[in-house]
Amino acid sequence: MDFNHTEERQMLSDMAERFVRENLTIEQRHEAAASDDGFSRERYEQMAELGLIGALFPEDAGGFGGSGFDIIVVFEAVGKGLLTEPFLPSLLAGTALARAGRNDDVEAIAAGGLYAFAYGEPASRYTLEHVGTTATKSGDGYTLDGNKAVVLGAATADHLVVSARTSGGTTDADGISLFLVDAKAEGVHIRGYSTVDGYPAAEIALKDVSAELIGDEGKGIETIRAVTATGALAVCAEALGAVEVCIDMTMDYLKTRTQFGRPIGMFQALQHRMVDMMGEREQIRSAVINAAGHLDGEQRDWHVSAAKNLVGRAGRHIAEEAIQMHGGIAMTWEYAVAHYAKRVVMIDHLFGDTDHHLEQIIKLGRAA
Amino acid sequence: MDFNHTEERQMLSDMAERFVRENLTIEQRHEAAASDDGFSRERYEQMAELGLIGALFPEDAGGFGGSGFDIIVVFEAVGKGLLTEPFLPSLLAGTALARAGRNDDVEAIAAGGLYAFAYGEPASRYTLEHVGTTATKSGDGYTLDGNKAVVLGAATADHLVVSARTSGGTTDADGISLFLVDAKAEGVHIRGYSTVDGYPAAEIALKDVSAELIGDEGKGIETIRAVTATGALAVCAEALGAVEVCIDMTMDYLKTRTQFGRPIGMFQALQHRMVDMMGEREQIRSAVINAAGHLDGEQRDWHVSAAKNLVGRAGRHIAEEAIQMHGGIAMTWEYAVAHYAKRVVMIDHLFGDTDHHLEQIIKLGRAA
Amino acid sequence: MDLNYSDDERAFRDDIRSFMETKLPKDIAQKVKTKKNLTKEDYERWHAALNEAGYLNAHWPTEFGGKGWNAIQRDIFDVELEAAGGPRIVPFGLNMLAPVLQAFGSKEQQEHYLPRILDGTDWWCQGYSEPGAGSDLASLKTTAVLDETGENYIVNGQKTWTTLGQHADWIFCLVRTSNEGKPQEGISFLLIDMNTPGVEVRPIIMLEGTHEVNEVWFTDVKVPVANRVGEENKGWTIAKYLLVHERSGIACVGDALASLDHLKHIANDQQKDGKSLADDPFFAARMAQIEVDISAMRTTNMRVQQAGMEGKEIGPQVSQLKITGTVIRQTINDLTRRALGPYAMPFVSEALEAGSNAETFGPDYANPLAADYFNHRKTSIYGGSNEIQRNIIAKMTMG
Amino acid sequence: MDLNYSDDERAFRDDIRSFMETKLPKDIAQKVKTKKNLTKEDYERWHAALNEAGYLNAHWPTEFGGKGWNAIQRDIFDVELEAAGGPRIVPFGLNMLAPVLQAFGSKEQQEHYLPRILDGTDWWCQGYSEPGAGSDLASLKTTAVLDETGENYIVNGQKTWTTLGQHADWIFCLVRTSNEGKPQEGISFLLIDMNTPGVEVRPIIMLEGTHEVNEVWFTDVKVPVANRVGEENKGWTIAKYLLVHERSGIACVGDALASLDHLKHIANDQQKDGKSLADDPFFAARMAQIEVDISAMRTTNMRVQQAGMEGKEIGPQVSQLKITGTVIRQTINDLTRRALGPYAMPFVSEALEAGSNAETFGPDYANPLAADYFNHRKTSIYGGSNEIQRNIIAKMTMG
Repeated sequence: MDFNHTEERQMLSDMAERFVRENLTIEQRHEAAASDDGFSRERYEQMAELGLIGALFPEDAGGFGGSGFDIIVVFEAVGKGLLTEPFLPSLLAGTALARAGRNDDVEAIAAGGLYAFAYGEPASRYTLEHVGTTATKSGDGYTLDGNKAVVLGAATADHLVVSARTSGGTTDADGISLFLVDAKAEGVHIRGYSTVDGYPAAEIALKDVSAELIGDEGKGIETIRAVTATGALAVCAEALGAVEVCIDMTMDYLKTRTQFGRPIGMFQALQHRMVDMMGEREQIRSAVINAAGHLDGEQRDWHVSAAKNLVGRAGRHIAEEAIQMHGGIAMTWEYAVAHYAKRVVMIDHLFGDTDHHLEQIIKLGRAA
Repeated sequence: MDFNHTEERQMLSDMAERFVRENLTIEQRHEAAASDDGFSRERYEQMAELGLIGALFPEDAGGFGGSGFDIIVVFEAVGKGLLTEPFLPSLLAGTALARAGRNDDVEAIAAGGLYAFAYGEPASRYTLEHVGTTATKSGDGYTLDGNKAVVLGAATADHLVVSARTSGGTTDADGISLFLVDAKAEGVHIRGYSTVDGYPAAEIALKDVSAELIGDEGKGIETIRAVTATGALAVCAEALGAVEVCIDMTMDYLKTRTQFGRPIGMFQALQHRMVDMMGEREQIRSAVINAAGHLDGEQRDWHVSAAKNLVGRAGRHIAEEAIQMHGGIAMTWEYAVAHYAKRVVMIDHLFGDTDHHLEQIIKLGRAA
Repeated sequence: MDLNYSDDERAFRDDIRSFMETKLPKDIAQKVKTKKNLTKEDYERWHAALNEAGYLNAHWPTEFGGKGWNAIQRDIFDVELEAAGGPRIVPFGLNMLAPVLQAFGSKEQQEHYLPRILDGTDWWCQGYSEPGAGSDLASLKTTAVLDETGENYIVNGQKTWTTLGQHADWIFCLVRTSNEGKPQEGISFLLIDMNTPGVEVRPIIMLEGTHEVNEVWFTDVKVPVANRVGEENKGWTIAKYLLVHERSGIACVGDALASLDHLKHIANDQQKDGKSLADDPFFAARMAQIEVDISAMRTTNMRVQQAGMEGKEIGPQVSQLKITGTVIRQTINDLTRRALGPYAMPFVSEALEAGSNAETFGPDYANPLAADYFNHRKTSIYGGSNEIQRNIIAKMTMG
Repeated sequence: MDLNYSDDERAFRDDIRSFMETKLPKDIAQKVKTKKNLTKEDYERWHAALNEAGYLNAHWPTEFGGKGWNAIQRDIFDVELEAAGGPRIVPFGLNMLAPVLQAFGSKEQQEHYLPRILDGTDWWCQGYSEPGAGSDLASLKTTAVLDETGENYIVNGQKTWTTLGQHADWIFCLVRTSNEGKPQEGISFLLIDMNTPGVEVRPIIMLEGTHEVNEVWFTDVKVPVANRVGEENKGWTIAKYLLVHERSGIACVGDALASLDHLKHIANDQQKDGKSLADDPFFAARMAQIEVDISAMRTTNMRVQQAGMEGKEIGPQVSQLKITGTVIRQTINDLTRRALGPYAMPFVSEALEAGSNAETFGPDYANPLAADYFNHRKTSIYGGSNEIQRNIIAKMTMG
């Protein structure tokens, strides 16, 4: 056991954080988020060139990293920069493609190619097994029909990895398959929008869309579980990065904002609440490390759910306290802390929320 | 609607509180609790003479009060004095007997007679319908067999009101009947003890005990529900009284205890926590008023469960904070606040705890 | 004590209810229920309807046309208004300036301004906070200096967090007229016509993208001395008066109850693993617990208001109600956001504008709710943050 | 980073495990698991067993016979010890005085006292707190004045909260040797033989009725100057050193894990409406959440300890771990009490004495658990209350 990063990974971490620190301001981030794409293609390409995308995937699949620890150092930096560039869609799609042995696609993603992973549906909430989209065999391919909901990065993606049912009922674990779809293909209707925290997502309607099966037919659920667990780990690390900024900004504000003739940081009630926030941050960091270390192990689901549950609880508390301790200024668009707080809170809606993962932990405990 | 007490009730309240304030010290309370009886018969008789027991029962049943508001003013005083005298057992047994039209018994209780209400069993936890004790008809009476658990005031009671099953399975709502039993009768084995907060209770084993049916055979559950709802209201009011003392003592301590050259009450972190405790106290007071006002109405169960749930949450928080803000001194037997805190916390184990009542509220909401 | 409505109270509730059914414009109620932005014209129509029925100034002292409602009636009005989807009365003129004029204003000021507040001629906003003076209001720096004629103040400085200032004709301000003595001792209370040269309103965009508050800048703004309320340098007394003045609405009980109803509606509609989210034990528990808290708060609020009307000192309890009320409503906003699951994420801000036909995503109720959660973080900050309220309570109770 | 045990670490864990299986007296483990009071003799037998294996002073610096364990090994030892029902090592001599002697003691003091600590000849207790000096330790008033010979201090005053002082042969004390300058500057560190005339131990009964702490009174107690550790008036440096010194046990991870296991056992055994309490969604949620917190804390603790051993400044994190650890364990105590339902109420304190055959009521595990919940409220108060820890962290991080 060891809690220090390897030299290589420390370099990866330093590079990612330096890029974020030196290459964008919060205004540039907002500008990118407000653009038609919802992110900066140029910035994303630069980061791909630095190897920050390839680091998310294992070597044997066309990347040069892919461990839980590689993923968290990259996403912690993504969180510190509130980057809206499609790291998460790429991680999800790439992880699915890597498991299917589609190394060409993984390499394309590592090089900055735009893919999205469409697994959720309007009625599925956080239930992975809920897949109503159908895939019917036609010739040597398949035809997809159905709707996909809140698909991150779909509006700009060239390729979509889509879950669809080749057999079974809408909520059966068996009978789900994964398909590669050309985003420009006939019958693909994508309605893009921005999330409340500024990230590009879309609703997708599929009508008689021809698609290519990837992985084993009917066995897609295992990949979906692995992909969403990886995504959950990534957003937990992203939340950690955002939480660190919330705390640092609040700390600075407490030291500089004066009321009643002294810095508000000298008021003990705020000091003690600040201390509790720092304690929660360390707990989040540990939970993220635990989940990263078990991403490829038998206890993956327990530790990922534990991290997501703890991030959901502690992250929201830190975000709300960061706003409250700032006061009015944090309620304004122009002040950065509000956007970090929004991201931390909204991450609870990705890959299952606080209660969903508490439920998973209970189920796993019963099984054990 | 009106939130002021009537003149009569205000007098009852003043009398009860004055008695507690002027007639016992915490040492005398401990002395009574540590005695064989677990309370002071003399003090209980004095309070009965003042009419504080009779005030718990309606006039048509042999008392001269009996509304929810009569009950809470008496029990708030009981809480302020941490009285171990058998107010609660008397309220429970008397309420059951009043519903059965046994006015002579109610009058005996109002006069200071000692009765206990035995409804819980070793396996029943907080489930009122769980009654395994059996009653079999024999001649013009019944014979009881079974075990009763944590029966308040049983060791000193002359008469027991006992729930037993005349039909149905162990957890059926129907088939439960109530019986009056002579505590000295053959086959009644009572093992008395003190609770962790100092109140006398007992385990009861019943073997071929002859008993007299009170109320309708098989229809006892409604009375048990009414009696335990009344008991829950009473202990919520008792908790309110104890919580008020916890807060007053903590407030005094904050004003007088000096560390680092000033009263610790000048430290803002403690001030703000104290403020939150006072806010919770007012919420408890309101919940108790609501439950009292609905004790005889259709919304009884919702408001009683609401009060018990809120007392469980806020009461425990206040009790723990009272200890924490005092520091070491509050961890000692000789300092009174510890005993008030213990009572507030242990009340959660009477008539259903915080989670039990939250569950009831959810069920009632679904039903509504 | 008695928790049952008297016949009179029941009749009163029925009156209010039928008023809401007949006089509250349906389109406005619809906007409120779907959380669309209200226009100035919406507020004006609603205030006019309330005024016609004498409800607009019901909370005023009877000698100024108020209805002398007791705590129970005020609770009923608040709850029925919110349940019907009535917009809350814009408080700046009616419940903030009016009481000040009634207590400190000259006969002329009362006769001139009060009718115009009632009939909507003047839309008022508040000029208290400044960038450097938030919690520490007394440190405000906006200056008012008498000109050579002695008939006008020349006002310079900046106010902030001015809610709905973009609609306002007038602003009431705390300004510094002296630097002698304690900061509190040099403050005066001025009424300023927003159309005076030198007054500039700049929007502040909230964290979720909406525009409801503003900065108001004053550059050599000429204000007649006649527009000062009360004595010069005695403005702090007025500010304090307002802080402890009639606050029967401070806990926002009606809003909490209406928000809880909305949450229940959503939880019933949302499906989780084939059953309604309202049947999920964790979510049901969160909803049940907040319902318990609201039920207690409603009684606390009525108890405190009744005590206040009987002349008892209720300062600490009122501050406490502000804390309890905001904590409860923020919890409901949080649960409402959570209830949406993934569909809390899409946000189309144009769709908040009434009449907009911008497409939204997910269930029809979803679009505004995450933004609403973030927006309502303000409630524990404005009007004296919960920290300031705790300081006030501590000062009053612990010396 | 790597969360997998190396072969060495696995082997180490197996060694510790087999030690616990073979060398931990079964009767003592049984008492710990049933929460009976341990006698002095129990502690002595256990310490002897640990000492024989070299574990008693494993945490000492290697030059004093310590094992130089890393953070992972310390975690393993802690967790295995608690899982097996081993009593925690009584810290006063071994983990409090010993490090002080090793850092500040004279060669003579080290050679005399350290072996006697190890072999159990001397049982030590701590004399820091005073009735008027709790959080504000530096305000202590117990005086030590040199007698005419200059060879002895005459000690007068009172110490309190002296844990297990009733068993102790010796007490190490902070005493005031000067009133010059800041209060911190007049404090010295003395070793006092409890058998010296004028030393009196009076029991303090805890809120739930047990006796584990004491008052220690000093009346003209003669203490050789040779019993002073470090320079006169430099005792505060020692106290501070101890505060930030090796605290790998501060989060009590092993205790938390063992307590959670016990809770799970009880929740599985308790029946609620025909199913196990562990299957009740609310209770299961409470248990799952605390398990999540413990899992994170265990990693936080190892991270912090590893950083500390690499020479990084970990003061704030150590204080934080004290807070997190106590909050978690108090939550487990609370859940354990709740799990019992009505049978949390009966309490027969005599039954806490090993060998007592006093009858208890309810399930066999129930009797001590409510008392245990109340008793453990102390953990957030002693050893620097959580408030003091927050002050320390704030000072170190916010300046």
